[in-house]
Amino acid sequence: MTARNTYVRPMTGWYRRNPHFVAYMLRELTAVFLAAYAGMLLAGVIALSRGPEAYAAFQEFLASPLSVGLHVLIFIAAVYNAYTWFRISPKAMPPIKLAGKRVPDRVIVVSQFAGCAGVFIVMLLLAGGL
Amino acid sequence: MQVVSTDVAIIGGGGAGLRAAIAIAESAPELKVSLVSKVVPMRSHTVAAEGGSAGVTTDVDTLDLHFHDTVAGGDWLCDQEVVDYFVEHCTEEMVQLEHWGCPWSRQESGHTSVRNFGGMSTARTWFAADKTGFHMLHTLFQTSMKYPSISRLDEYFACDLLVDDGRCQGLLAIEVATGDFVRVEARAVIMATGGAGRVFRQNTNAGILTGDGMGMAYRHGVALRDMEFVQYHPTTLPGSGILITEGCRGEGGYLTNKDGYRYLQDYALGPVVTEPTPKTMELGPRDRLSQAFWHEQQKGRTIDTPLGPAVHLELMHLGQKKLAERLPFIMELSKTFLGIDAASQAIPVCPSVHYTMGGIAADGTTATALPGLFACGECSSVGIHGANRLGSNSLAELAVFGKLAGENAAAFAREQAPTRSLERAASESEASALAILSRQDGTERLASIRDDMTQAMSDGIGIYRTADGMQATCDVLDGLVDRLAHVRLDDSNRAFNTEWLGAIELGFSLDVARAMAYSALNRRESRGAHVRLDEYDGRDDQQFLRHTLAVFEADAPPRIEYSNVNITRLPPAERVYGAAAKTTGDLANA
Amino acid sequence: MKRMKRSNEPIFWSLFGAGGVVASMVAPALVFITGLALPLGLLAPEALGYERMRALVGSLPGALLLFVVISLTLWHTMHRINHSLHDVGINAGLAGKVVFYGLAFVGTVATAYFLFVARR
Amino acid sequence: MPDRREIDIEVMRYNPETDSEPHMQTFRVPFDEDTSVLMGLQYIKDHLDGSLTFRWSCRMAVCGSCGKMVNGVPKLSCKAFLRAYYPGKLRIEPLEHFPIVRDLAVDQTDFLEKLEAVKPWIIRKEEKPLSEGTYLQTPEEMADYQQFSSCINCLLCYSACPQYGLDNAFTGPAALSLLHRYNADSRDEGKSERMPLVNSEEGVWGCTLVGYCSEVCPKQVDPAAAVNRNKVNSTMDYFLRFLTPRGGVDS
Ligand SMILES: Cc1cc2nc3c(=O)[nH]c(=O)nc-3n(C[C@H](O)[C@H](O)[C@H](O)COP(=O)(O)OP(=O)(O)OC[C@H]3O[C@@H](n4cnc5c(N)ncnc54)[C@H](O)[C@@H]3O)c2cc1C
Ligand code: SF4
Ligand code: F3S
Ligand code: FES
Repeated sequence: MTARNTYVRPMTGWYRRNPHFVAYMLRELTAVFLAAYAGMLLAGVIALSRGPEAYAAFQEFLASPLSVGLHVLIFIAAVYNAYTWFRISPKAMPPIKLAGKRVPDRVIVVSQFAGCAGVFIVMLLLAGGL
Repeated sequence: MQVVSTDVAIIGGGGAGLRAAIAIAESAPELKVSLVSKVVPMRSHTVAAEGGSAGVTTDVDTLDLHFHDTVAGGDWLCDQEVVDYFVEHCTEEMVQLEHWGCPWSRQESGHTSVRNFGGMSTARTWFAADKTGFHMLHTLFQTSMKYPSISRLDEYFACDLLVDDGRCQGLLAIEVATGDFVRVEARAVIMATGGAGRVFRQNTNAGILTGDGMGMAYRHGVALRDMEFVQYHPTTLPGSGILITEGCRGEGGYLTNKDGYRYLQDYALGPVVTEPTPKTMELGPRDRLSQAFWHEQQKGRTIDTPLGPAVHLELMHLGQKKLAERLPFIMELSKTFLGIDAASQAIPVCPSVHYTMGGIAADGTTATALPGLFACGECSSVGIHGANRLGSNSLAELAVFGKLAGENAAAFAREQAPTRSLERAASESEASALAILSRQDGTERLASIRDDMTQAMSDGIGIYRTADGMQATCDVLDGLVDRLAHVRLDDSNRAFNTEWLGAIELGFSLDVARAMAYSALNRRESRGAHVRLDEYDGRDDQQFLRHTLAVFEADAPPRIEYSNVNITRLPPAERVYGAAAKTTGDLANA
Repeated sequence: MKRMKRSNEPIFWSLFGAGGVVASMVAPALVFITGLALPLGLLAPEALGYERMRALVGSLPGALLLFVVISLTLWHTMHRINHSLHDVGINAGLAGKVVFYGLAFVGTVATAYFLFVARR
Repeated sequence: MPDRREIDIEVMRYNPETDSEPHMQTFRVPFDEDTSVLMGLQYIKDHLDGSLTFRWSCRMAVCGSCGKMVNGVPKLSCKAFLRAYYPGKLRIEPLEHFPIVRDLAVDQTDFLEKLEAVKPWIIRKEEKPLSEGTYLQTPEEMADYQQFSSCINCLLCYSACPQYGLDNAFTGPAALSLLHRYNADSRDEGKSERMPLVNSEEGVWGCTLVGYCSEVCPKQVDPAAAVNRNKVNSTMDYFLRFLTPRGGVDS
C-alpha cells in the first residue's frame, strides 16, 4: 500500500513573494508610524498639562530636524494608510442601497477621498485662519 | 485491498448521480449511499451546461406540446411512454431545484422565467442566466452535503463493475491520490458517468467524458443503444469546441454566413423573423442547423478562421444590458477565448460533437438488463432522446431520471441479501488494470492512439456520413485496439498516475467508439442526427424505426441487433420546422 | 464537528475600525499641520501656541476631539501591530493581546487623565 | 501556422513515492495565439513526459479544476494564455497553501470540509410543498446573493490568502462567500445556524483584509467583501445578543 505522502511548502518570506503582499505589509507598517504620532499628540497634551514652559519645549522639539524628518515619514504613512483604507472600505461595509439600487463601490471610494480632502482644507483654514 | 460496504453505490457525481444520491437519502434514509466520482462532484461536466432545462410552466404550454416536440425532435425513435413520464415530471424537478436554492433567473414579479430553445414550440426552458448547469450542479452538490447517509469517494476512479451470480454487486475503484484499489460492495449500483464526446476530435465535452461507464456496462453484456446518434451542436468555437449556448439564439441571436446573410432561410427553416420564433430559423433543431452549416461550407460561404471554417453568431442587436443579464458567461467566454466583445462583434462558430443520444440501454425505470445495475443521465439511454435530443431536455432528464434511478435502486437494494464475496472478481479486474502499468515492452504512445481515434471518429462519423467513410473508421478503430495493447507509459508510479488512468479510459473510449461506428454503419437510412449521403439518404421506417443495440464481443467488433420502439400515440410523421411547423404545432395542441 | 468558540475580536475590531476611520480621515491633515506646516513656518507659530491649545482643550468638544483622535488611533495601530506579528510568523497569542491592547488601554487612560489636568 | 513560437515552461515536480521535496523541470513548448497554459501542460504530457500530473476538465473556465500558480500568481490555467508570458519563461507551481499530492495536483480535502461546515444548503423552518410551486424572489432580492453564488470552488482565493497559508484553521474566502450566499438568500432561514462559525476565531476573524483573494478570483465573487461584511454582522451579533430578548445566537 502506498501512503499518502504530501508535501507542504513553507511560508517563510511570503510577504516578499508578490507585490500585493509587499503593499499589504507596508499598509500594516503604517501602524507603527501612526502609533508614534498618537504618542506625539499624547506628549503634547502632557506638555500642555505641565504649563507653558513644558509646552514650549515640546514645540521646540517639533521644530527640530529629527522631528521634522520623522513627521515626513509619518505623513507619508498617514496618506498611504488613508489611501488603502478608502480603497478597501466598500468591502468592509454593508452594501448601501439608494432607491433599491446598490451604490457602486467606486462612488463610495471617491466620496471618501473627497471627504478627506474637505477635512484637510477645513483644518488648514481653522489652524491658519483663526 | 480496501473494502467499502454500502447499500447503493453510484458511479458519477454529475447532476444525475447527485440527484440519485439525494433521492435515496430522502426516500430511504436508512440506506448507505456511496458516491464514487473520478473528479470532485462539482467538477463534473454538468457544470458547463449553459442554456437551460425544460419544464412546462406557462399558460400557453402543455405537456402534450412538450411530448410532441421531443418525439418529433427525436425523429420518432423515442419510447413514447417514457417521454410521457419525462414531460410529466420535469417541472416538479425544476421547482424542487428552486426549493434547494437554485438561482433561476426571475421576472420582476419574483416568478421564475423561461426562454425559447431550439425545436421547442414555445418558451419552456428554465435558466439561470447562461450558467444553468453550473447552478444546478452546485445546488445539488451543496444540498447533498446535508444528508448524513451519503458518503463520497471523491477522486476515486471506477474501473470495473463487480458481477456475481448474474447480478451487479459493486465496483472496483482506484483511489486516484494513492493508486490503491478499493472494492465497493453494494446491493445496487447506479451508473451516471455522463457522455462520451471525447471520442471525437472537436467537441464541447470536458476531458473526463471518455465513456467509462458505458464501457464498463457494455463489457458486462449490457447493450449500448442508439450509439450512432451523436449530436453536433451548431454553435461552438472553432478549434477548442467550447460551447456557445443555444440560449444565445433563444434570446434572439442570428446566424449569418460570410456575406452577412441569414442562410438558414435556405434550408426550410424560414420565414426570416427578427424576434425569436419557436422552431423557426435559428430556433430550428440542432441536427438541421449543423447540416445547414455543412452545406454552406460546401458552397464556400463560410468564413475562414485560423482554426477552421465558421459562420457568425450575431448578438450585437440584443444590447449590452440584456447580454450582461442573460448571457454573462458567453460575454466572458468570447472575451477570454476570442478576445472580442460580443456586444459589438459577431462570434465565429461552427458545429462540434456535443451529446451522445444513445447510451447504456435502460428501460423507463432506469433498470438495465443486468440486475442490480441502473443507469441515468447522459451515459444512459432510457429512450427519451431518440435520434436527436432537443436542447434543454438533458438537464431535465438528469433530474427526472436521476431521482427515479435513486428510488428504484433503493427499492431494489432493500430486497437483496447482503453481498456475496466478490474477492475473486475484484482481483481479476485489479490484475488487468495493473497489467497496463507494469507493461515494459510497449511501443505505442498513449496520446497518438487517442489522437488517431478522435480523428477517425470525426472523419467518418460526422454530420454527414457515407458507407465508405464509416467503414474506414471502423477499420482504424479495430487496429487501434491492438495498438492500445502495446501502449507504453512514461509513468510507472501508483500515486496520482493520470497517464495510467488515461490508458484505462482510452480502453473504454475505444469500445464506445466502435459501438458508435458499427451502429452507424449498419443503420442504412437517415434519421435525426444520423444522415447519410449515399443511397440511404432518406428515413426508412419500414426497416429502421428500431433501436440499434450494440452488444460487446470480446476480441471482435460489436454485434449489432435491433429492438422495437415504443410508440403509443404519436405515429411517425415528417419532421417539419419553419413555416411548415405551425400546423403541426396546432395539431399537437388539439 | 467541534463546537465553535465565539471570538472576542468584535470588541477590538470595532475600536480598530473606528480608529481607522479617524486615522484616515484626519491624520493626514493633522500630521501635516502639527508636524510639518508649523515647524517649517508655513503657518504662524501662534496657530498652535500654548494659549490657543489651552483654549482648545478647555472647550469640551475640543478636548473630546483630541481624546478620540489619540485613543482610537492607538487602538487602531495596536490592533494592526498585534496582527502583523502573526503575519511575520511570531505567534504571540494571548501575550501579544495583553501587551498591545494593554498599551492602547494605558494610552487611553493617560490621554483622559492629562486632558483632564490640562483643562484645569 | 504563421506565428508558431516556442516558450520555456518550468514546472514543479514532486513524486510522493520517491521525492522528499519538489524540484523544477523545464520543457520547451510550441504555442500560438490560442494556446492556453493548460494546453501547454497537455502538450508536455502528450509529447514530452507522460508522467507530468495536473488536474483539468472543462477547459472553459467553469469547473474549477485547473488552478495553478503561474509565475507566482494563482490562475485558472485554461484561462491564461502562453502568449502573455512570451518571450519570458513560465514558472508553474501547484496552488499555494495546499499540500502537494503529486506534481501540480494539491490536496483539496480541507476545502471540502470547510465547505460542508458552512452548511451550504437552504435551511427552512418549514418546507413549502412542491405542489405549491416556487418561492417568490424578486431580481433585487436575488442581487443580494447572486454574485456570491457564482463561486466555482477553484481555490485560487485560498492560494492568494496568506492568512489561510499561515493558519489553515481559517475557514477562508470561498467557504465564507458561500456561507454568505445562503445567509443573504431570501429563501433561507438558517442564519442562526451559521453564525457560530462566522463568529469564531476560525470564521471571519482569521481575515486581516489582505484583499488579494478578490483580485485573483476569476468569477468576480469578491470573497473579501463576503468575509468582511460578515465582520460587521458578527460584531452586531456580538453586542446585540445582550440587547435582544432572544439573546445571541451563540447562547
Ligand atoms: C458544454 C455543454 C453544455 C450543455 N448545455 C446543456 C443545456 O443547456 N441544457 C441541457 O439540457 N443539456 C445541456 N448539456 C448536456 C448536459 O449538460 C449533460 O447531458 C448532463 O450534464 C450530463 O450529466 P451527467 O450527470 O449524466 O454527467 P456529468 O455531469 O458529465 O458527470 C459525469 C460524472 O461521472 C463521473 N465519472 C465518469 N467516469 C468515471 C469513472 N470511471 N469513475 C468514477 N467516476 C466517473 C465523473 O467524475 C462525473 O462526476 C450540455 C452539455 C455540454 C457538454
Ligand atoms: S471565490 Fe473566486 S477564487 Fe475563490 S474559489 Fe470561488 S471562484 Fe475561485
Ligand atoms: S486574502 Fe485573506 S485575509 Fe481576508 S480579504 Fe482575502 S480572506
Ligand atoms: S479546466 Fe475547468 S476551470 Fe480550467
